[in-house]
Amino acid sequence: MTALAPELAAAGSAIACFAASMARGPGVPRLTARVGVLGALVTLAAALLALTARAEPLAGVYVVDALSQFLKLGIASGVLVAALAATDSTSLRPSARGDLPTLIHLGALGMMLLSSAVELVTLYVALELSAYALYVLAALHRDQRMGSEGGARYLLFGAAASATTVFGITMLMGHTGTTQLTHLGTAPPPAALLGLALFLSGLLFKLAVFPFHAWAPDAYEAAPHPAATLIGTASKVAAIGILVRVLMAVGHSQLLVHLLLLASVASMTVGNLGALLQRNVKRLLGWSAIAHGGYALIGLVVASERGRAAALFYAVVYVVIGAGPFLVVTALGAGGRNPDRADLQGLARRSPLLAALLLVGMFGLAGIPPTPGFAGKWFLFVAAVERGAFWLVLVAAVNATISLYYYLQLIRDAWTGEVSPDAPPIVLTPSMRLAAVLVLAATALLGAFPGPVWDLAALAAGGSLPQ
Amino acid sequence: MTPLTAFNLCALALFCMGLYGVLARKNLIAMLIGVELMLNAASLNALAWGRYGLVDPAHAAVSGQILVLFIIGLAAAEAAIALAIILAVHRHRHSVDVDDLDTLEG
Amino acid sequence: MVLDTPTLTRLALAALAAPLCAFAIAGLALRSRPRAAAALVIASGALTALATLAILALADAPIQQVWTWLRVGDTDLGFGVLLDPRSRLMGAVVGVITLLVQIYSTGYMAHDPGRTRFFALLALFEWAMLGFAYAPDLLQAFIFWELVGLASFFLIGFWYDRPEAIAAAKKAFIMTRVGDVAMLIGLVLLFALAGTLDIRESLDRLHSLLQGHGITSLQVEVAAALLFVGVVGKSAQFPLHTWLPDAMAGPTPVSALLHSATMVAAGVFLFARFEELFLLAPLTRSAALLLTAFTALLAALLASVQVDIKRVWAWSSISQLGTMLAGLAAGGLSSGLFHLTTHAAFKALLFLSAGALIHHYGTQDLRALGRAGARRDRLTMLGLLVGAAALAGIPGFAGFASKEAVLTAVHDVPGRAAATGFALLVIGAGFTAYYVGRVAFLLLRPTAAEPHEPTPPDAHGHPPTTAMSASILTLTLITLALAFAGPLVASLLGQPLPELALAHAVPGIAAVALGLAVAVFDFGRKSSAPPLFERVPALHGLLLRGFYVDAIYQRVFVGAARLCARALHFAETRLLDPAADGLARLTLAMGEGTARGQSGQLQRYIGVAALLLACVALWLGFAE
Amino acid sequence: MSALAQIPILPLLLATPLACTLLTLVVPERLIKPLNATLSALALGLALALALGFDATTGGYQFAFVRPWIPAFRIQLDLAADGIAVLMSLLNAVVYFTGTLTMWSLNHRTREYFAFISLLVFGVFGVFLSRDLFAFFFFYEVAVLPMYPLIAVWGSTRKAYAAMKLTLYLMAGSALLFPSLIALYVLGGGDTWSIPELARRGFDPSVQVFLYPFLYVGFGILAGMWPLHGWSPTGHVAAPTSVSMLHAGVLMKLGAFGILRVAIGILPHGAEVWAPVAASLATAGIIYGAFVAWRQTDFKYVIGFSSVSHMGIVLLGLATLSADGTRGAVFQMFAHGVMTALFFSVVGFIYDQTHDRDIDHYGGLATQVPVAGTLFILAALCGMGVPGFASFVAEFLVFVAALQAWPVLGIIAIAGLVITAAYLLRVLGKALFGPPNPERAGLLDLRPVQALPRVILAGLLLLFGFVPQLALDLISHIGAVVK
Repeated sequence: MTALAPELAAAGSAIACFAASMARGPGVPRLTARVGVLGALVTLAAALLALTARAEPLAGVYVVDALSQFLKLGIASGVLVAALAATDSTSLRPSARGDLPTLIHLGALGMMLLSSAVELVTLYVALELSAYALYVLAALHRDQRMGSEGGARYLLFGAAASATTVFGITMLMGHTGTTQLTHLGTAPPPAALLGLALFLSGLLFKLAVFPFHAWAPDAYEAAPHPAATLIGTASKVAAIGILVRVLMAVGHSQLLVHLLLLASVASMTVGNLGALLQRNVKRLLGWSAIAHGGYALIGLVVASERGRAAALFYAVVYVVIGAGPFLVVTALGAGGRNPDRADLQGLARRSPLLAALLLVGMFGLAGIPPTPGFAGKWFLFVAAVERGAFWLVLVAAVNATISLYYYLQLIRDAWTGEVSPDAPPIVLTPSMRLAAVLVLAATALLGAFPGPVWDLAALAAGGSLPQ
Repeated sequence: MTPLTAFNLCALALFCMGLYGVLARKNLIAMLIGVELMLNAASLNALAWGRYGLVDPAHAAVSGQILVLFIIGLAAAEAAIALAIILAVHRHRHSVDVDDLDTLEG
Repeated sequence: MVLDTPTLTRLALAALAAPLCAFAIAGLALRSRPRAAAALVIASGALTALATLAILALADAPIQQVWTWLRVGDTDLGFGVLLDPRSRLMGAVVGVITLLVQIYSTGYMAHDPGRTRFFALLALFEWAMLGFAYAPDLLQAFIFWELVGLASFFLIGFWYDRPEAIAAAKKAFIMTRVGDVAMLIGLVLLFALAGTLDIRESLDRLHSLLQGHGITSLQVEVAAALLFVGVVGKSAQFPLHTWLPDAMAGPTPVSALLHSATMVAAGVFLFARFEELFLLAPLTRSAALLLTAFTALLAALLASVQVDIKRVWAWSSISQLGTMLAGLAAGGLSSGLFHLTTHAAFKALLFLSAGALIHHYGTQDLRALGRAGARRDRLTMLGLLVGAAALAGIPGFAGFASKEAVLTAVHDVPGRAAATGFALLVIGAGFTAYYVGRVAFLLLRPTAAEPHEPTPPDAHGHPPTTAMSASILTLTLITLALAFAGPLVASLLGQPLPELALAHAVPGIAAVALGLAVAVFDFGRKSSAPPLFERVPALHGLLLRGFYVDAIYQRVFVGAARLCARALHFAETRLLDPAADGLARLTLAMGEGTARGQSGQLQRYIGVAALLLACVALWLGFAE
Repeated sequence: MSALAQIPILPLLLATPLACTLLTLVVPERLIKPLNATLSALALGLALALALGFDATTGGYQFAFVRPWIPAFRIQLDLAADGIAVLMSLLNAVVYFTGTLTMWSLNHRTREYFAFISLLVFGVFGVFLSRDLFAFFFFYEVAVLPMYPLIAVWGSTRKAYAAMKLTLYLMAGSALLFPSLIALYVLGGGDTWSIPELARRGFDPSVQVFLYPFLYVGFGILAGMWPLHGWSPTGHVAAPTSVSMLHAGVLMKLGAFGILRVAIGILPHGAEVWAPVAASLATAGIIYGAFVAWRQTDFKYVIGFSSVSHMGIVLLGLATLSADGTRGAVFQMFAHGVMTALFFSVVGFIYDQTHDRDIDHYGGLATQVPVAGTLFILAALCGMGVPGFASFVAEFLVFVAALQAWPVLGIIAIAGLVITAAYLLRVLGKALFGPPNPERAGLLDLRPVQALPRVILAGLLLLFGFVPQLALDLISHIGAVVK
């Protein structure tokens, strides 16, 4: 049972949250949120507990290996942050607040299943499970124009992508005669390669990389803040994880390397350029997420074990450094409003904790030491240069420089601006406080001592598929 | 032309039609139908491969037919969510035209 | 009596240490106690003067003592003293003149609020000049050479709240620095050629290397030429001469020091120090001779029309420095240094007495001074006249002997360059006599009133104090005595002064006589006829403006530098900076484009993705 | 000495500013400044102990402190100091301490300010003391980034623009460094980040020629290399006093240090091939900076461009690849650091009173504020390379080496001395001398407490001017890259 503890914990949490939201009374949203946090803690504990578990239940369609358990740890961390953010009472209308934790945990369950799936149909189901939860989460502001709009766009784009994926699955299946990832073989026929490309499009959509990136800014903006937190953190881990698993199985054919290289370079460039002039903080984070997807792809482009490990490491790092800004947004965006840069003005005076969180997060996203963003980039780049991808690293580093422009502007807003007199005082729930402190501590620890987590990532990337 | 190829081509055509529907139709519902067509193309493909293809039960945990079942189930769930969201869109704009989704940009 | 080496070394070190200590203590600790500062500085000056005199008198064989100052890799950069005849002579000149100027300054600067600083700087000046004179090492020489320039910068700009003083100080510093740059390059070249920083050793090595064909004569010529450019800058020779007349903006005692024993003398001494090098570089030597002789004439001409007494003396300094350098360039080491010595005395005397007059009458205008009754200051006028006679080269006075020695030395050199130089020098001597006479007559026989000159800054309306008079008197006596010091200097330096053959002396004496006669004719009688140069107004104007050399420099060099600065500033603000900003703006524009591409139209998003996927499919098809 | 060897002095030195950052965040408001003064004094003491304890006769890396950091990548926290590092650490400590004292009057967000400053200093120490390439770059970026908030929040004139410009320039340099540093690791065998070890292993000539420009330009931007110097004057101008001091005084040295330690140290052949270009750029910087400084009307812009010019001398010295040139360059790094710190501290003092830095708006400062004026004059004299000041010997060594390596460039560079004198004398003539400006009659002079840090800096200039051996001993083991 230990092997499946995280999944069970996530499922249990989802059910518990759902049950709690069924209750009646004014305290229900709070209760649900607390159950959600509790569930997230349990899930995280379960993920930690099951970290070393190894199993192959369900007749070979599902594995519990180093990779999956590493991913689940990352997902559980992201879920915890999202659940903590979900305790913020102002971010969503009360009637929907009960749904929020439920859906978060449901999505987490989907992501966890995704990270363990080694068979195409299982994988498809898990992908859809996590996606549906996210679609609903993105549209949870259905009382607002943009809520339903963002949800609709996300969903339709996602549905088209998943239809493409499943079409690709059928082609793969037909041409290789198997749905087991490990049996796909590293030298599939060209028609199967097309199937593979179509199949990957769904995964790339999940990671929001070019050319499947366009939903990200809209969905980030439309989604309630805790939901955006989940999309922006845990979901990335799952997406990178499954890409790692698939690529490990099918090998890196020249075609894939080229496609991923283009996607990587285009994503980081488009993402950073798109973010440059954003004034809405969440949109900005959405664009920047596209760029970070591009960075993470570097690890997959270079097709080495160390590259995959670097991508996985970066995914987890991204949870830590990406969480901070979302927490800030959650705290600032009362009533589900999306804070823009003007709302950040004078943040350092209004709430030093949030300002510090923002600063650390921005430095982290920009890859500045001593945040783990630096180590994350460095490892990716080492893996890339090891395979001769000098120019790719140069492009990525130049992109990181460009990204500094908008990250630093947020910092400047927070640190220099004058507090507008009508700005309401910032009240942080204890959970939010806890989340902020946790994120800061994790950033500092992971930034100063990336070694242990890297070891896990390296283990995860080390050919964990049953051959 | 073997039946397999015929089915494959048919599925491909269906897929393209669905994609065209997604790209060209302005009505959200119609776009959703386009997606369903794409899914059906996948189903057709899977069935064809399952019937005529080489999918070896010894190596494949599931066959094409089983995949189709999953596709159908998931498509239904997807349609439910989609319709709910489209309904929400309609409630705000009294329109389900995709071009009216114009709040979020930039 | 001859002192032993350790004693002499200690004396030299004491002579060096005393002014430095005085400078540090006066500058740091005695800021609010000017009398104590003056006393301290004068005490140190007296100590130094005694020490240098003792070194001059009581030594025989050259002494060189070097301590390692710093070690860079395998090269030792030393600090030490070299006491050979040249440096002993120079040191004594510096010590004595500085002491007298310091004593004089107690009177002259008695009312200046900044006199602590003044005395401290005088001590610094002395230290720098002495350190240069005693330097055994190229780097040390350069260091103190620079310090001499620095000290004169602060002294020329002593009244730093006056724009013209600051301008003059800046000009002096920057123009001499032009020479310094050449000199630094020359020193490095010399070091590279000889492989040592030790001056005497490097000269020896150069000699043997040149004979052994280890180096080419061209390299030696270049090194010598570069050093000579340094000399030109420091000693205010054409074409780097224009800073010296402006340096008058400093207090008069400073001028006295600057023009006699320090600063400008440093250039001459550098030439003397590297005499052996210049002997190996005949081309440079000829060029130097011509240039300096030309400077001597040019400056004498310019001195002839000045109405500001300090300016007259300033131009005369340039002229006399040219004469000394011509002598040195002609190989007359003792002639040149003898002239340096006598000039130091009489030029200091001339400036100090001029200062006494300025101090008393509040004007620097010769004519105004004369009308104000300068002739009534007997002692001052006596000093001035003795100095003037020496400057003019009237037989029996100090300048005569030394100048004739120089002229003879030049004459003895074969070749047309030397002949031309000789002619230039002789004509220069004539004009020297002319302007000296002019000054004397204008002061002694005042002309009718003319528009009043503005009051100079350092006028106090006091007759000279005892200290001032004592200094003047002492210098008068020294000047008179130096007329007979030629043989002593020659024996000290080990190179006899050239025989004073009548044939060589005649042109010089004749020129002086002619110059004096014209001066008498122009100024010595009651006549309304305009003097020599004023009869040709164009020439007069040209001379008054120094042949527009300064203006041309302002236009050409300063202008070019300014233009350059402006161009580069333009490049910075209009090209480089905008290029960087433009790159940033371009990126931002691309960002705007990207964001605008995010049109909000879902079908376009999907379309792009589908299109690219179709491309991949096509590509795969073709690959197959 | 033996007792000293027992103390892990390098970790302590590194930990002091870090501890300062953390403590500053938590101590009560009124204790912030005393805390920072104490800890910066402690850092200075440790740096002095380091300099005294360093055995200059043997040279090499000493006080090594090695701990594994990220074992999977063989990254170590490998602290060790050679003579250059000791000298630079001393410079950093001096500027840190004096800079802290000059900011005693700060009362705007003191806590954050000092936290950022000490973080910056922490990074700088880390760069100087790290032998591991990863750690080197890690600390390098730690040192650079606090500049952004420090300028953007506490700066003046166009601070947002300046801060952004500075950061983007420097990070663009880092972008060049990222792939190149990693390439060094990968091509060096992929099993060590140790700089001396990589240098010992040597690299293929073609690799060296390819990688060297990346490293040179990457570090060169921070060193104010022409024509990529644009960030530096703007940044200097906008930064608050102690940030300007650290920035021009120490931070720019990181770039030169990186060039010396990493670029030249690991890729000597590349350095040799590219030396003509490097030397030309450096010379261009010397002349260009001097000329542009001549045209400036803002005190800080003058100093800013003079830094470009003076750092050009450093880069020229490095480009000679000779022992003397390198020694001169390192010494010039120290001398220039102290000198600019002094410049900025005095200008900052005046600016704090008047909020005006236009040279033309001042006159006769030497009369109005004699102590501050004298200190400024001393700094200017050092800038002109007058003997008796630290920069003289440094520049002399560089020029001698340059004349031997690149005679024409050397001559041009030496000619730059004239322009240097011109622009510094212009400032002195306009603002320090001349008739006092009556509008500025109310200017207060430095009180003894305020004068202390500045006098320390001026004293160092003179001390190292008269006894340059103090510094040269430390760096006497620098050898020529190209014999």
